[in-house]
Amino acid sequence: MTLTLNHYLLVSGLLFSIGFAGVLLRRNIIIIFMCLELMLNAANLSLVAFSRFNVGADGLPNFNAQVLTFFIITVAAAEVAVGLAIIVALYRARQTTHVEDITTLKF
Amino acid sequence: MNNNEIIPWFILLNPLITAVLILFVFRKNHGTAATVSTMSAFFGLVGSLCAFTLAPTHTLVLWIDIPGLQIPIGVQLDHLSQVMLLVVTGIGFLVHLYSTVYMEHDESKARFFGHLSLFMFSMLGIVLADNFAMMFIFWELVGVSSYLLIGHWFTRDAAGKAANKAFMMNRIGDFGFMLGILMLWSTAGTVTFKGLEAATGTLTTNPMFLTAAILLVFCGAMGKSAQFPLHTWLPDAMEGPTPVSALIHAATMVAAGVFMLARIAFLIGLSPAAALIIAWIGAITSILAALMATQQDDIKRILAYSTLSQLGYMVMAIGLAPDPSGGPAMFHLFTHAFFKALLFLGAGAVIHALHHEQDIWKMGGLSKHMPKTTVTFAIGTAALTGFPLLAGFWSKDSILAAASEKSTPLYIIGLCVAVLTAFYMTRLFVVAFLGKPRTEAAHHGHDCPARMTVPLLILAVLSVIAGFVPEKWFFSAHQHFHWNIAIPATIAFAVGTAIAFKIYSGKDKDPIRVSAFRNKFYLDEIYGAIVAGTQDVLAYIANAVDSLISGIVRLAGMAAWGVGFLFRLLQFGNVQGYSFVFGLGVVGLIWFVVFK
Amino acid sequence: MTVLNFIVLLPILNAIAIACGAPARKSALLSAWTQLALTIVAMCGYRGGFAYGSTWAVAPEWGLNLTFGADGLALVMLLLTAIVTVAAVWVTPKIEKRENLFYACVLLISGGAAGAFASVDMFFFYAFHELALIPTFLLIGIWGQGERQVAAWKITIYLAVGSMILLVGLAKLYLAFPEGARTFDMIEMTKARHLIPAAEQGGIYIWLLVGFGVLISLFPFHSWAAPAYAAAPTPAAMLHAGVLKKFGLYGLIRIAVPLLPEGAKVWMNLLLVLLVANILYIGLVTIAQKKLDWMLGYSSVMHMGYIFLGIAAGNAIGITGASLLMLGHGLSIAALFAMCGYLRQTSPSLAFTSLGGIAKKAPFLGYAFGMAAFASIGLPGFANFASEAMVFFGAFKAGPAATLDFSSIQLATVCGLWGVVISAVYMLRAYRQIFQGEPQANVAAFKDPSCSIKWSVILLLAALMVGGLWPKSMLNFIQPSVEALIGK
Amino acid sequence: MQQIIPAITLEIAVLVLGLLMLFAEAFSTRADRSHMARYAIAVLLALVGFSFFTTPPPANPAAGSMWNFYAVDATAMLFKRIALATTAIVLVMALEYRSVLAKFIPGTEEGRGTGEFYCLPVFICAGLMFMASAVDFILIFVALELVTIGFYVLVAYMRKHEQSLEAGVKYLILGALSTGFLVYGVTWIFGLSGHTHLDKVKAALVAGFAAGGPLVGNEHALLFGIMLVLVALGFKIAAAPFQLWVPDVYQGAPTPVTAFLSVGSKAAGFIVLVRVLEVFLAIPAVRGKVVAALVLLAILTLLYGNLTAMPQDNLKRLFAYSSIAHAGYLLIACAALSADPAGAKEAISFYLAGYLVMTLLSFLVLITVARQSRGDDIRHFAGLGKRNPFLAFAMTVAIASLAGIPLTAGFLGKFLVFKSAVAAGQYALIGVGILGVGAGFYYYFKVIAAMYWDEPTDRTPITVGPLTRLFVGGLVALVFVLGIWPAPILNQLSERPITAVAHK
Repeated sequence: MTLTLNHYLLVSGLLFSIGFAGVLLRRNIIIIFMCLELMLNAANLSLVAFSRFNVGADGLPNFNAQVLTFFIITVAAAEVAVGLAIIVALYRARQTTHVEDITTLKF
Repeated sequence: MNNNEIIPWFILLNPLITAVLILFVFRKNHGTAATVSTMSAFFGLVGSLCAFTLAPTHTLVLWIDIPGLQIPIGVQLDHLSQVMLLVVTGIGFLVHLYSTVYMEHDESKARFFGHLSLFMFSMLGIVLADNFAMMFIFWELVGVSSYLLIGHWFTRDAAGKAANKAFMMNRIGDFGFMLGILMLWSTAGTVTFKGLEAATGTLTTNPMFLTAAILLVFCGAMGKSAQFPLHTWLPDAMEGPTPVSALIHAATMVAAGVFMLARIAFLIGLSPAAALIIAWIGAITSILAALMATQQDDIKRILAYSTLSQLGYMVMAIGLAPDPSGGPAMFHLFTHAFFKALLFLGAGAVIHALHHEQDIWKMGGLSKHMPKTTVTFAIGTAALTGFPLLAGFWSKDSILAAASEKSTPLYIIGLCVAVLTAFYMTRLFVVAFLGKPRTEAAHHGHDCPARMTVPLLILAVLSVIAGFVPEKWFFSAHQHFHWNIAIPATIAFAVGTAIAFKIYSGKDKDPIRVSAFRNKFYLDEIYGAIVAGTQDVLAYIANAVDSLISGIVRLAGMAAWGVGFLFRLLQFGNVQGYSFVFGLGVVGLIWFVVFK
Repeated sequence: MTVLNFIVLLPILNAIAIACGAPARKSALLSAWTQLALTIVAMCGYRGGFAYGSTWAVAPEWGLNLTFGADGLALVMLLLTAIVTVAAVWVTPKIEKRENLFYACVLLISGGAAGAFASVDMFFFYAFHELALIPTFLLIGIWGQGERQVAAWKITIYLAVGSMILLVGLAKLYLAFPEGARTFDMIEMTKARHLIPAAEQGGIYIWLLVGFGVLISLFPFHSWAAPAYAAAPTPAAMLHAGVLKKFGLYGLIRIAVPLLPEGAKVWMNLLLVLLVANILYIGLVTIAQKKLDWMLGYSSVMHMGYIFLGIAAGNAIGITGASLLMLGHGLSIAALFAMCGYLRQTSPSLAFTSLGGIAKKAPFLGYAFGMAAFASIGLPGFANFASEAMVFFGAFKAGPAATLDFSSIQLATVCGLWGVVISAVYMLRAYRQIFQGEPQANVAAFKDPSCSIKWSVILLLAALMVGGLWPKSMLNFIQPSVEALIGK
Repeated sequence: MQQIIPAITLEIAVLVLGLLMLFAEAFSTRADRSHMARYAIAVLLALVGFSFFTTPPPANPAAGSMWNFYAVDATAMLFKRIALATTAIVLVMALEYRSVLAKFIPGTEEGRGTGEFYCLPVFICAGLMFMASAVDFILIFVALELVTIGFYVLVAYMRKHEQSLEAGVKYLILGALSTGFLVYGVTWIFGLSGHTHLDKVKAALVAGFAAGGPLVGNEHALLFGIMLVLVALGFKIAAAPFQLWVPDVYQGAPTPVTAFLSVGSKAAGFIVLVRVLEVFLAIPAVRGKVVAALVLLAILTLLYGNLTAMPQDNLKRLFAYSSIAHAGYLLIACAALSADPAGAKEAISFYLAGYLVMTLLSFLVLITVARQSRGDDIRHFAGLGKRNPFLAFAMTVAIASLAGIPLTAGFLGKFLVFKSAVAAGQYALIGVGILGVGAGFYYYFKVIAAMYWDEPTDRTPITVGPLTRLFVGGLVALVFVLGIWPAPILNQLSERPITAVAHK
C-alpha cells in the first residue's frame, strides 16, 4: 500500500509521545536528555513528510521545511553539547545524575 | 438704614459683642465681666423700650444666597416681637442684676456671665427672626447656651448629665422642627414668614401634608417648651444656678416654643386638625405637670413643674385660639413671665439665705425673718394661682374663655389645673413661709442685699399691673369681660387654696404621699429603658456586625495568603514533576481549545 | 509657572529637601505657612472660571498633559489642604526617631492632596492622590500606636484595591468618548459630556462609585478607616481624615456628577441605601465605641454620609452644600484629632473610663474641644451647620413637593436628620465623660497644651467660624463652579 | 536626522564585540577580566545611540535576500534598544557580582575563569535582537535557541555552587522540552500553510480558511499547531501552567543572570508572541478560541504569580513570582490584541520598557545589599532605611513602580494594560487583575516594611561603588521620567522623531 501523509504523521506523533513519556518516566538525566532529542527528531520527520507531500506548483517539494530540518539538527547538536557539559559538571559536584536527588531548590 | 432700623440690630448684636468680649477678653477678671454683662442687658432693655414705640420695620441681610435657596438673617420688628422683646430684655436685666449678688463667690463667674449674654443674644435672635431658617439657627444656639448654663458647675456629675439630657431632648425636637421647615419650604419655596403667608394658597392644596408639616414644626416647640413627651429635661435643668432657672426655664427660653407657634398662628389657623392636637397635647402636659407638682419637696422642682403646667396652658391656648397678634397664649406668656420669674428669684433668695437648702420641709416660718421676700413671694403666688384682679387671673381667664367656646373637656381640664395650681402653690407657701422654722438654718434666715430684693419688688409690681395692659397688645378682636368664666375660675382658686391651707398648715412632714406623682409617673425610668433598650442594644449589635465586616476583610486577606501557600506546594523541586505539570498544562490547554 | 504650580510643588520639594537633611520641623513649618499664604493670594486673585492654568504636554496623542488649573471649588479645597497642613505640622510633638523622614512623609501627603485638587487632568488627578499611599504606610507603621502595623497593612491594601477599581472606572470613562474626542482633560470632557452614550453611563458610574466609595469609606468599604485613624500619628490622622478623604468626594463632584447624569439616576437608590447605612449604621457603631480615637474615626466615616446625600441630590443647592461640608468637616475633624493626639500623650489608652474632669485642669482644651465637638454635630456659627442645612434643603428639594409619600431621597434626608441626633448623642457623651466631672487620679498632672498646639487649634476653629458665620465668603467660590458643572 | 547605517549592522557589531571578548578571554594576560566588561558596556551603550541612525528596510527586497526573514519596524527597533540596554546593565551587575562569582568558579587566581561570564550575555543580546526582528519561523527558532542555550551556560556558571548547577539542569531539561513543543507546533503550521514566513503563512491560512477554501475542514489541526507554539512561548515568558521552572532557576542562578532572564528573555518572548498572535488572530475561524486560551493563561498566571508570592520571604524567589505576575498583566494585553490591536501593542511595548527599568533597578539594589549582608532574604533588608538611605529610596521607587503606584513607569504600563482590557471588554480578566494588584501591594510592601519599619540586625552601613551608584540613580530617574512623560517611548513606537516638548 502506498504510504500517505497520515502514516508519516502517525509515526512522528508516536515518536513525539514516546520521547515525552521518556522525559516523564526515566530517572537518569542523561536518558531524559536523549528522549528530548527524540522529540526533536519526531518534529524533523513530520517536517520532511509535509514538504514531500504538498508539492509546489512547479512539481518540486517545498524546500522551506527541509531548510528548517537542518537548522533543527544543528541546534539539537549544540544543545546536547552544552547540556552534557552541565550534566557532567553536576555529576562532578554532586556525584549523582538521578533526578530525585536534585531537589534542594523548592517552595 | 435710618436710625430706627438700626435699633433692632443693636438690640440683637449687643449681647453677642458682650459675650465675645467676656469669653475671650475678660476671662480672668470676674468683676468687670459682671458689670459689662449687666450694662449690656440694661442697654438691651432701653433699646427694646425705644423699639416698642417704633413703627413695624423689616430689614434683612442675605446669609446664604444661591439660586433656589435664599436664607436671610432678617430682623422683623412687629407687634408680637416688640412685646416679647420687652419681656426678654426686662426679665433679662433683672436676672443679671440679681445674679451679680447670687453668683458672688462662684470661681468661674466670668464664664457664667459670658454664657448668659450668649443666651440673651440667641433668645433675641428667635424673637426678632423673620424666617424659619434663622429661627432654627437661634433655636439651636439657645439649646447650646442652655446646655452651657445648666452645666455651669460641670464638676458635679448631675449637672453634666442634666445638661446632656436637656440638649438631647432639644435635639430630638429640632429633628422634627427641621423636617417641618423642609416640608414647608419645598412646597412654598421660601422660608420667610411673609413669604409663607403669601403662599397659603399652595400650602392648603394638600391638607394632610399641611397638618403633618405643622405638627412637625410643633415638634420643635415641644422640645423647646418641654411639652408632654419631651418634658422630662426641664425638672432636671434645675441643676443649674437659680438665676439661670429663673431667666431660661421660667420666662424666656421655654416660652420660645409658644412664641414660635404664635408667629405661625396664621398657619395653624389653616388646619383645624393640627390645632386640636396641639391643644390636647398642651392640656395633657398641664394636667400631668400639675399633678406631679403637688408631691415635690424641692422648692425649685415645684416651680419647674408649675412652669410646665402653665406652658401646657399656653400651648392649649394657641391650639384653641391661634391669633396672629398673639391671642390668649401670648397674654398668658406675658403675665406668666413676670410672676414666674418673681417666684424663682424669690426661691433663689430663700436658697441663698439658707445656704443652698432647697427642701421646703427643712424651711418654715421664714416670714418672720425675710419680710420683703415673703411679701413678694405671696404676691407672685397669688398672681400665679389666679387671685382676682392680679395678672394671672386675667390671662388664665382669657384662656378658659377660649377653651369654653371651643371644647368643653379642655375647659374642664383647665379648671382642674387651676384648682391644682392653687393647691400646690399654697402648699409651698404655707410649708415654707408660715408656721414655725423647722431647722436651725431656717431660724436666722435674713433678707438678701438690695440688688436681689429690688428686682423682686419690681417684678411684684409688674405681676400686679401686667393684667391691665391694653387689649390690642394681644387680641385682634375686641374682648368683653365674661362673667360666666371669671366666677368658676375664682371658685377654683378659692377651693384649691382652702384645701391646701387646711391640710398643710402646721405640719412637719407631707401628709399625702402619692408615689406615682412623687417620682414623676416613672417617666424618667421609662425613657431610660427605651433609650437603653433601643439605642445601646442596636449600637452593640451594630458594633458586632462591624467587627464581623472587618473580620471578613481580614479573612479575605488570609484566604489569599492561604491559597498562595497551597500553590507554593506545587513547587516541590523535582524536575520531572515540573515536566509532568508542563505536560498536564499542554494537554489541558489543547483539550480546552480544540475539543471543548 | 503660576502660583498654583508653586502651591503644588512647594510641599513636594520641601519633602525632598527634608529627606535629604534640611532641618525638619522648621522647613516643614515654613513650607506649610508659605503654602497657606500662596493659597490665600490665589483665592484673592481669583476672578472666576479656571484660573492659574499651566499645561505641559506629556502625551498629546492620548490627550494626556499635566495641566494645573483651579476653579472656585478647587481653591476652597486647596485652602482646606493648606490650613490642615499648617495645623498638622504645628501640632506634631517632638519626634525622637527619624524626624526628617516623618516630616518628609507628612509634606508628601499634603503635596499629593494639593496636586490632586489643583490638577485638571484626570490622569494626574488620580496619580497625585496615590502619592500619599507610601507615606501613610510609613507614618502609620513607624510612628503609629496601638496595633499599628495591622492597621497600616489594611489601609494600604484596601486603598490600593479601591484605586485600581477607580482606575478601571476612569479608563471606561476615557474610552466611552468617541474616537476623536478622547481626552484626559476634565474641562474638555465636561464640555463634550453629551458625547457619552446614555446606555453606558450606568456601567461607568458604578465603577466610579465603588472606586471613590472605597477611598471615602462609604458604607460597605469603611472597615479600613477607623483602625487607621486610631493607629496613625496625629498629623497623619488629621491629613487623612481631614483632607485625603475629600479627594474621593471632589472626584465624584468633578467627574461623576457632570459627566454621568443618567448613570447617577440608575444607581440613585443604591447610593441612597449606602449613605443611609453610612449615617445610621455607622452612627450606631460610633455610639458603641469605648475609646476616643476610634470614636472620632467612626464619626468621620459617618459624616461622609451627609456629603454623599448632597451629591446624590444632584441639584446646585445640594452639591454646593456638600462642597462646603467637605471644608467644614475637614477642619472640624482635624481639630478633634489634634486635641485627641494631645490627650493621648497623658493617657495613651484614651478610653473614656480612664479620662475624666480634664476641663478643670485644662480649661482651654475643654473649651476648644467643646467648640470642635459642637461644630462637628452641626451647631450654627460653624461651617458644618450652614453646609448641612444646604445639603438637607437640596436633598429634600430633589423629591416631589407637597405630598406625604416621600421619594427615596426625601426618606434619606429624614434619616440624615436623625443622624444629627445620633451624632449629638455620642459626641456629648464623650465630651461629658472626658471633660466634665471631678478630675480623676491620672489626670491630676494634666495641664493646658503648649502654645503651638493651642494656636493651631485656634487657627482651625477660626476658619470654621468664618465659614459658619459668613458662608458667603466660601460660597462665592463654590457656587459658580458648581453651577458650571451642573448647568447644561 | 539622516539614517546612514543599515539595521543589521547592530547585530553584526554585537557579534563582533562578542568574538573580540572571546579572543581577549583566550589571549589576555591580566587575570582580572573586569576591564572586558567595562569596554563591552561602553560599546553596547554606544550601539544604543547608533540605533537611532539606522536606515529603514528597502521598499521591495530582492527575492532571496535577508529581508524575507528579517524585518525592521518601530517595535523591533525599540526592542533592540531594550536588549542592548538590558545587557549593558546586566554587565554592570556582573561587575558588582564578580567577587561572589569568583568564590564559586574553580580557578587559581581571583577572576581567572570569569571571562565568559561577560561575553556570553553579549551573544545572548545578539540573539534577542534577532528575535526582535524575526518574521520567519526559522529565524524565530534559531534566535530563540541562541538565547536559550546561552542562558543554559550562564545559569549553571557557578560550577562549585550546587544550587546554580541544579538550576542549570532544571532550566536545561524544561527548556529543551519547550523547544521540542515549539518545533512540533511549527511543523503543523507549516503543514497547513506551506510557508514559514509569517506574512505568507497568514495569507495562506486566511485564504485557506475563508469560506470554501481548501483548509476549511481542519481547524483542529491548526488549533493544535497554534497551541503547541503558545505552549513554547508560554514557557519562555513564564505563563501559568508552564512556569514551575521560574522560581527555582531564578533563585539558583547568579543574580545578574536572574535579572537578564527575567527581563531579556521575557521581553523577547513577548515580542515573538505578539508577532505570532498577529498571524493567528487574523484567522476568524480560530480567533475566538485563541483569545479564550490567552484569557485562560492570563487568569492562571495572574492568580499563580500574585498569590504564591505572598508567603515568600526570600527576595529573589519573590522577584521570580513577581515576574510571573507581570507576565500575567502582559497576557491581559495580549488577550486584548484582537479587539484593540493598536492600543494593546502599545500597552505591551510600554509595559515591557517600564518593566525593564524597574526590575533591573530592584535587582541592582538586591545584588549590592545581598553581597554586603550575605543573604538575599527579606530580613537581610531590615533597617536598610538607616544603613543606606539612598539604596532604600531606590528600592522603594522600584517597589512602588512594580506595585503600580502612579507617577512611575510601572503604573503607566498597568494603566495602558487595563485600558486595553476595558476596550476589549474582558471584565473577568480585569477582576482577577485587580485582585492581583491587591495581593501585589501586600508582598511588595513587605520589602518596604522591612526596610523602614524594622531595626537593622547589623549596623554596618552598605557601601555602593561609583558605577553602580550612577546606574541606580539613572534608573530611578528613568522610572519617574517614564511614569510622568511617556513621550520618548511613544515616539519610538510611532516612528516619529522625539518631538520637542510643547510648552504652552
